[in-house]
Amino acid sequence: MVLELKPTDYKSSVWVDWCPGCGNFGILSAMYQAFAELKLYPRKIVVVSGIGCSGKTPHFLNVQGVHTLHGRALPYAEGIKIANPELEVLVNAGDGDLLGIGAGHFVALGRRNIDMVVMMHDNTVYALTKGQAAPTLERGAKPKSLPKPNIQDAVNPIALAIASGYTFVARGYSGKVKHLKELIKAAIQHKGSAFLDILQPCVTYDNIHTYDYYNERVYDLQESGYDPEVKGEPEPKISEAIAKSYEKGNKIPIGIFYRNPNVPTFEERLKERIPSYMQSPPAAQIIDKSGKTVISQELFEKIFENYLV
Amino acid sequence: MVLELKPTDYKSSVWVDWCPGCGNFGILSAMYQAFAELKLYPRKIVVVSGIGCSGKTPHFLNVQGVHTLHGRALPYAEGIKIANPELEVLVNAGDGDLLGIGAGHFVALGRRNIDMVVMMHDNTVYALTKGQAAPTLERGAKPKSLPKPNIQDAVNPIALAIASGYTFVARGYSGKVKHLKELIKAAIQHKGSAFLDILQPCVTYDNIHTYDYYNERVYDLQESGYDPEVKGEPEPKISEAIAKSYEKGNKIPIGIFYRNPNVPTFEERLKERIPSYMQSPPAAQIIDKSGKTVISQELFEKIFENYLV
Amino acid sequence: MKSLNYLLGGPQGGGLETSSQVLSWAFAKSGYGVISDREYYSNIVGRHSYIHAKADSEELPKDLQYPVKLLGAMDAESVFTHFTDLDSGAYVIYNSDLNSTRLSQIPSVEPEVGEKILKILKKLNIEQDLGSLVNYLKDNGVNVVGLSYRDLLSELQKKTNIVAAQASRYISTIIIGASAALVGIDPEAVKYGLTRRFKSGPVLEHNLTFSEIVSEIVSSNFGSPLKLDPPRGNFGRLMIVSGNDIVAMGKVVGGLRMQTYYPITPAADESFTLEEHERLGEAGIGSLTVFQLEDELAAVNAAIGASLTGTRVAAATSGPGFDLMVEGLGWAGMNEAPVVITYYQRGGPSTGQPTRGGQSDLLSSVFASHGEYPRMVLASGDHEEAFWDAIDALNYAEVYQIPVIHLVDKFLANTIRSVAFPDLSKAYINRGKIVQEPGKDYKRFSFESPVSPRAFLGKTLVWYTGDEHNEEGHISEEPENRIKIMNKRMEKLELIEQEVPEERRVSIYGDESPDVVLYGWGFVKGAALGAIKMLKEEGVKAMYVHVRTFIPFPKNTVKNIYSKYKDVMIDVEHNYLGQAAVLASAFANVEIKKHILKYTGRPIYSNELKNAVMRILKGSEKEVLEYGA
Amino acid sequence: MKSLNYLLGGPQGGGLETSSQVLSWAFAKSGYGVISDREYYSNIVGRHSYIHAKADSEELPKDLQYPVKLLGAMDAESVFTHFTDLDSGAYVIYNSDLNSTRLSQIPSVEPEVGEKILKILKKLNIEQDLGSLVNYLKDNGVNVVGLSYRDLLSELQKKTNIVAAQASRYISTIIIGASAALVGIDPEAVKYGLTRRFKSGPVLEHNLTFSEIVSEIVSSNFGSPLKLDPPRGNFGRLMIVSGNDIVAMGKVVGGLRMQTYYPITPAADESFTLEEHERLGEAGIGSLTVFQLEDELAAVNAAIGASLTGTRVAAATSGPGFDLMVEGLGWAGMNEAPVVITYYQRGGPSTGQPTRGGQSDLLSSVFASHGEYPRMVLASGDHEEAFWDAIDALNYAEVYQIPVIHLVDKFLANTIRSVAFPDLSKAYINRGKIVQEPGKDYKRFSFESPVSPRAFLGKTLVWYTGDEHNEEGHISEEPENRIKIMNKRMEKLELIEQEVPEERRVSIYGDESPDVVLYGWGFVKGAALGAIKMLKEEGVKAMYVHVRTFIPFPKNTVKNIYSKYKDVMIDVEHNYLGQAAVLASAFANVEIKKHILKYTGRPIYSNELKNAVMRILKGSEKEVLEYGA
Ligand SMILES: Cc1ncc(C[n+]2csc(CCOP(=O)(O)OP(=O)(O)O)c2C)c(N)n1
Ligand SMILES: Cc1ncc(C[n+]2csc(CCOP(=O)(O)OP(=O)(O)O)c2C)c(N)n1
Ligand code: SF4
Ligand code: SF4
Ligand SMILES: [Mg+2]
Ligand SMILES: [Mg+2]
Repeated sequence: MVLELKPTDYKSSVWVDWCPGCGNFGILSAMYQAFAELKLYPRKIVVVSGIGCSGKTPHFLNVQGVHTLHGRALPYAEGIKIANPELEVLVNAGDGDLLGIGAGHFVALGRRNIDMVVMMHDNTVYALTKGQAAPTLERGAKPKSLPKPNIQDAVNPIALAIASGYTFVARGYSGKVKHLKELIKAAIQHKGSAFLDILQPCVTYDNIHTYDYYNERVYDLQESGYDPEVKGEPEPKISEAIAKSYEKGNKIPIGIFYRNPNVPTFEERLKERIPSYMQSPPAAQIIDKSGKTVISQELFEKIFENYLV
Repeated sequence: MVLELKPTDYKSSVWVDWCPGCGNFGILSAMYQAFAELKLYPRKIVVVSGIGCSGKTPHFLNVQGVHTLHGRALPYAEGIKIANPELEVLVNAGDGDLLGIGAGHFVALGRRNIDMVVMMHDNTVYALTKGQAAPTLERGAKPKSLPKPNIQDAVNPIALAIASGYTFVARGYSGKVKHLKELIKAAIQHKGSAFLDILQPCVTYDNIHTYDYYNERVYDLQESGYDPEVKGEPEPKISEAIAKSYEKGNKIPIGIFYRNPNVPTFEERLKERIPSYMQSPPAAQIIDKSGKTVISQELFEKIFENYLV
Repeated sequence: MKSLNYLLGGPQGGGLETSSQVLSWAFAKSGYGVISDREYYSNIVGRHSYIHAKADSEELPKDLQYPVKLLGAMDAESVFTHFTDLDSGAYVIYNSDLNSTRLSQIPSVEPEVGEKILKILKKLNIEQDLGSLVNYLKDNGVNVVGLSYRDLLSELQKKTNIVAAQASRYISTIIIGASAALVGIDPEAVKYGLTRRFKSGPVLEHNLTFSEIVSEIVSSNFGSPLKLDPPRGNFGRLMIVSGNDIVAMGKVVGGLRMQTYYPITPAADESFTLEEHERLGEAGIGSLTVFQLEDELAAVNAAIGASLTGTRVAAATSGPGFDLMVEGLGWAGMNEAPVVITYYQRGGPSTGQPTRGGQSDLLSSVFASHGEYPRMVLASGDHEEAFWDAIDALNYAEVYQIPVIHLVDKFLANTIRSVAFPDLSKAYINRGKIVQEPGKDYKRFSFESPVSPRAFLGKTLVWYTGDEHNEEGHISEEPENRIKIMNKRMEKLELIEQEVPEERRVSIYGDESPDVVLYGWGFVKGAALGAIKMLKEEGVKAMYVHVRTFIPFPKNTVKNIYSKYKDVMIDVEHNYLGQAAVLASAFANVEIKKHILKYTGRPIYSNELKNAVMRILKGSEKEVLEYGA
Repeated sequence: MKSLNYLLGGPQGGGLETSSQVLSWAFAKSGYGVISDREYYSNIVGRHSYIHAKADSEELPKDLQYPVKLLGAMDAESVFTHFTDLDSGAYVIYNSDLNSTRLSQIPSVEPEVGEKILKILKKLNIEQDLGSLVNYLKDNGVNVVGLSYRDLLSELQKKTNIVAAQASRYISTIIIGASAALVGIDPEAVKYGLTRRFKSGPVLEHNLTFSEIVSEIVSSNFGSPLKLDPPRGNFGRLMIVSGNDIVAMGKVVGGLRMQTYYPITPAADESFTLEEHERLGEAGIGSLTVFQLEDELAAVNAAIGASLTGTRVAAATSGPGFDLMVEGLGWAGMNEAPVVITYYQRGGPSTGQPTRGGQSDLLSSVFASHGEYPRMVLASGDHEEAFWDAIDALNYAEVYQIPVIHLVDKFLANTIRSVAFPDLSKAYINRGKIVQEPGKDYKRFSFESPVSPRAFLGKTLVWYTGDEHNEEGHISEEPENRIKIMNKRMEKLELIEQEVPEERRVSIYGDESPDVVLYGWGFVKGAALGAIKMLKEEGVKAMYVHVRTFIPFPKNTVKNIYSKYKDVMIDVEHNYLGQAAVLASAFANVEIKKHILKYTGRPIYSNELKNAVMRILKGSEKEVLEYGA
């Protein structure tokens, strides 16, 4: 049976309590549309989030939702995916969540290339705690929520993701929902860890990075002729992509910076070690027969023969 | 009075209980020599470490030592330096410590550019816990301590440091003590956060990355004519340095990849906010007069006048 | 009327706090004591938020009560949510433009809240629209001040150059003007309040004009029916402060010169207050560095690092953040590093109720981190205690060279009160055993006494390590050394037992030969003191045993009182387990069997506490309180 | 001789474990019960390490004792460190080439250890060189087996093609050969032991040859003076396992199919054992995925994530790692997510004594994480318990949908014992309330009962959040919902109280009408059982109350026994505070006043426990044990 789900079918009954005009609405719409166009079965999708305005995303989606702890969305998502690789796992997390408190997990996921999508709500602030500077805010900037100019430099999310090993790295903008939707689809279809840096105006706290600000500056990398594909070795695409990400001035590239389809996913690596991994991953296993362990006395002896006197 | 301290004067009485031949000895010697050549006063130096074989370093030095928690050397060091910017703060930490459990702090320090030196003992393993794969070990490698080939990709420490914002990024090799000593000196003299990736053979657990392995491969970046200095804007030096760090094949560059003297240190940024910060940083302040608070009734009213009815 | 309980309600982000602040300043300027508690969702804009407040002519109030005499409603949801909170003869200010608004049309109403209200409406036979509800109220003795906010705002627009889009920001001014009229506050006091809030400029001018217009309309129609008695307290100089603010003040006085934090509700505001005053008045006193880190792991460990340099330093956080600080605490304990954690409790477990209150982190803070090391745990019951405890925490940390946890909570943090100006001549600083000129034989961890001679980084060669170590701070695994240094560290607990007097650990209030004894801590204090008075009116003599330090525990007092009153002793806490009662068992071997507990995230009100005590006296063993929207 | 206590000592990384393993396998093959404990520094190569072991002809021993009858010393430090541990008539195997080695010349000796030994040498009037010490021993009834290791090794080189650089690896074989000779083990058994260790190939051949050479020399000179009585136990099939191994086995049997971890001593070896057997015998049973993460924050949260998919999952860690898991535990509690944490305690606080043992993490695990949520805490006393507890932990976690903490410790982890093969027909699996086909009305957090109907991710729409939530898993801040869901979750504790029988919570050993009652948990068990026997020989009847679950606490039993024996009840623990006694106060309101405590990082020996009990019976209130190098 082919699914015929409309974008609105992915909408839950929970009132979306983001501020009117918040950039998060664009991200949510893009997700509804991407899921519908890919005909994803809601029960196969798990949306995992951290804490923050962005962290509420799963509650607004009629798919399975796991709203975790601040900074820990990635470990939850990884545990879910490794235990059940059949699930389509997506992460929605704030810039504070992913690149501040969660930066260690962010780097680690790149080293694994687990097949999942990480969407970063890049709003330059810790929104839910009332607008402190997030790791994406430039030094010296003073959005209205800050009493004094920001004292820390911004991290470059694209460069960091590439240096960490993500094999799909892109930037979207919540003001361009259609473009963003296509990026989400491409990220889902990519085999490996995909990172989306999503520019998301916070209309309440950040009066610098507004819709106007971005509308004037963003341009489509792919339209501009940039090719993100790694063909053989990752270099020189890596440095090319990173150089792009440091592009200064009044232009902000959106689109795909880097895509490398040649790195085996973590799941494939596990399969090398455990041939049956994909057919019977941890979640699929039967561990008892009517209340008795499936490990018989004989099997136990076989598994642990090294220990028997 | 000009100090006349010899390298051995920086050696403590504690028995160095690293394995005979361990690469850590080279790092320690380079530190003794660098301190002596810079005529650093032992009481002005604080060596902060994490947990691991590398974590024991401070005990072997006759300077002030703070052996902290696994992954947390940077926050301790930052707290010390911000509270007392007169101290020369150096961090010795393992590759697991800095780029695994501590990667979040690693990224955050780059955003601050606090004036300190971070030395990473890059031995590709979690040595003190008996040789599991560290974040610096390539996928597929199987040093003798691993029962199965490594399943995670290596992170690129140089690229990660540059993407995080470190303003001095270099690689040393514990088998080339003189070269390493010069790097340490340069890192100390640099104003801002300096990162040294130090190749350090673990003779007990890693039979791949041996002295022979490195001796055959390392070459001096500066001798090869590479210029790490940022003159105006950080780009294109950033992408050039990162491209260098991805250099493949049988050559491993050592030396300085990137140096940017133009980014204000965190201390300077603090001074912008608090003009008296450098003269009277937190540690230097007098808070009582013979047991009474220095905040008089009048001063209290002045500071908190907003709250008075 | 001696005191006035009132409620202001509106959508988060809609200016409610402004209304409340202005009224508080106005009441305070007129000589009344004020208290207000803010209740809000974990949301930035749109969810229902309210302020529950009291103004008092006789004292500086510490407790809150229901029912209220006044409800100022910015929106329909506020009326639906709070009409059950109204006293007979109460006044409701509301927007009559919304009469046709139906409950089910308001998207911000949580499903559970909507169902509950609907059930009540059904039971009372009221239709779902606001107009019907208002009519019902009118018929049942409530005075309804229906105003067309739209008309008022367009009048404002006419008188000023405000554009339509900005006009809605002035709904809070309607609430101010109307409330001030009903309560009969001196217009000068209202002006003072508005000036404190808006300083100067056109926004102030518009507010002054508009609130006057509204006041006039309301007072000409309704008079000042809620006028308070003239103020009778002689309070002296006052400050109006939140719990966050007063902790910051205590820290500044106590010598704090560095604060580390990572933003978290309800702790972060304390750090902002500190940062705002980082220059310390630029009076040659120095400055205070507020350091925002990337997470709480970094915050606590950076604080400990700073402490090694001799800086008085603290980190402020809440439950989820504290969990991440646990490992660092153990390092501080092991290394005799003074550090203060100001711990703002909120509703748990996990993310829990991030903007609601609770007292459920006592056990976890008393026993946090693996292994054994000495620590102190202080808990503040009101703003005044919080101020002095903030100073004491810094002193104890240095005197004993230990981590000190200072427990406060969201109730305190977000409660704004008028409090007396502190007498700073009582603010002492004790830095403990500092060695300014360490000699050749100096040993950082000398076995000589439980508290070690402390030389700061920069003064001499010292080593620190989280590993077990010898007197010099180098790693040592030898068993005799282990016993010596472990004993040395742990004996600090005995020293603390000897040196911290019982009176510092516990305060006793109320009747000396009581019929009932309440046992509590933290924010229970205000409600307990309020309830004691009400119980007296019912002929019940009550005592309140208020625990102020859990380590060291006031063992003797608690045992003593228990031995006399065990059958009438009631544990009162904002948690499920009765955590302070568990500690009374663990540390004083007494088993307090009766409980009054509340864990809805809302504070205990003195009236509901009184009622619960009466039910316990009639035989109930346990009362779970639930009042409050 | 019924049993033999012996010690093997040498530098870390020098092959000591090999000697010990081979001897254990040889003894076991010969029908003896064996136990051995490994003591080592937090160091990779060079520091002093030793193995304290026992072989027994009558039982499968669980306790260790001093003095010993045999010391096999690989180096001079071992003789200096352990000569005081020798029984009269004991044998010392040592390297006579080192006679002129002076204590102060050995750099690996910790200063504190050196000083202690020096003091003893001085007191006994012995010079600092090894030769003098050995002569002293000879004069004092110790039999000295001095061998020139150099000569033996060069003989080995002559007989084989081993190069000089490799020869030193065979020092462990000298210890094996010499010990086997003195103890008189059947050469076939030694061969068996060596074969188990080295499988096949030249290294095995060289070992066989060399140990035979050494054995012949030693037995021709000394005979077999330490020969054990013929084995009398009928042990059935045996396994030789460490604590780490047997927990891994229990987990596999209990249905664990995913383990997350981050390396930490002494927990990591369990994960390696699991990984080694990840294919589960490739018998169509499936497989087990061991997932190493970047830290413990990731490890616990990935485990919880996996648990939502219906996987039986655990994380294994030690104190510092557990501290980082605290926040995740609260999320699991809030979300009714089953997860098991296997907690290997080591010496604390902080990094503490990373390779030494302790039981000081009880309080912190019982109260870990802010807020209130249900959990269970199990503690294993020996290898057999650890096996079954590992299975039970997985069952309880799923049956109650809670986090379960399974406490073990370094003593257990690194103690290798011969244990009976488990009867797997008793291994039950209870997966709890799983809903395979959730219908339309399915609610993950239904209020209907404390334990919710559990549908796995992939089965239906469910939501999880660490915020307080409604039956569907969506955030809710409404107070009535809060009370209902909080009560629902916390009532699991009552359910557990009802369903987990008292016998599961506590075991009683020894005399039923005792003169003295020992109260303990975890690794105290072996020593307590050993001490009971020894006390009997002294005419003292002793009982041992062994707590196996702290949540739920065996309140009734402990209260009961306390009410009868309070004056002779002694708390025995490997910590400073007497943490299990604190919990007896907190949970059962009994105040155990006498304590025998050890916190040197070394285990309690049955002989020292017996002696301490005798001192307590003579009036002492508290005994702090310190035996062991
Ligand atoms: C351990 C911990 N520390 C702090 C917090 C408080 N907190 C809640 S949301 C948030 C920041 C959110 O910022 P971001 O991740 O950028 O998400 P946004 O709200 O901007 O979408 C913080 C710090 C928390 N929940 N947990
Ligand atoms: C929170 C925590 N987790 C785990 C450990 C155990 N541990 C000790 S050292 C170490 C790894 C050290 O590796 P690395 O940082 O590379 O240092 P190296 O020993 O290689 O110098 C680990 C995981 C710990 N001490 N603390
Ligand atoms: S605070 Fe900012 S990010 Fe949060 S909902 Fe409002 S606009 Fe969006
Ligand atoms: S284990 Fe490796 S890193 Fe550690 S001391 Fe030995 S050789 Fe050096
Ligand atoms: Mg953000
Ligand atoms: Mg390493």
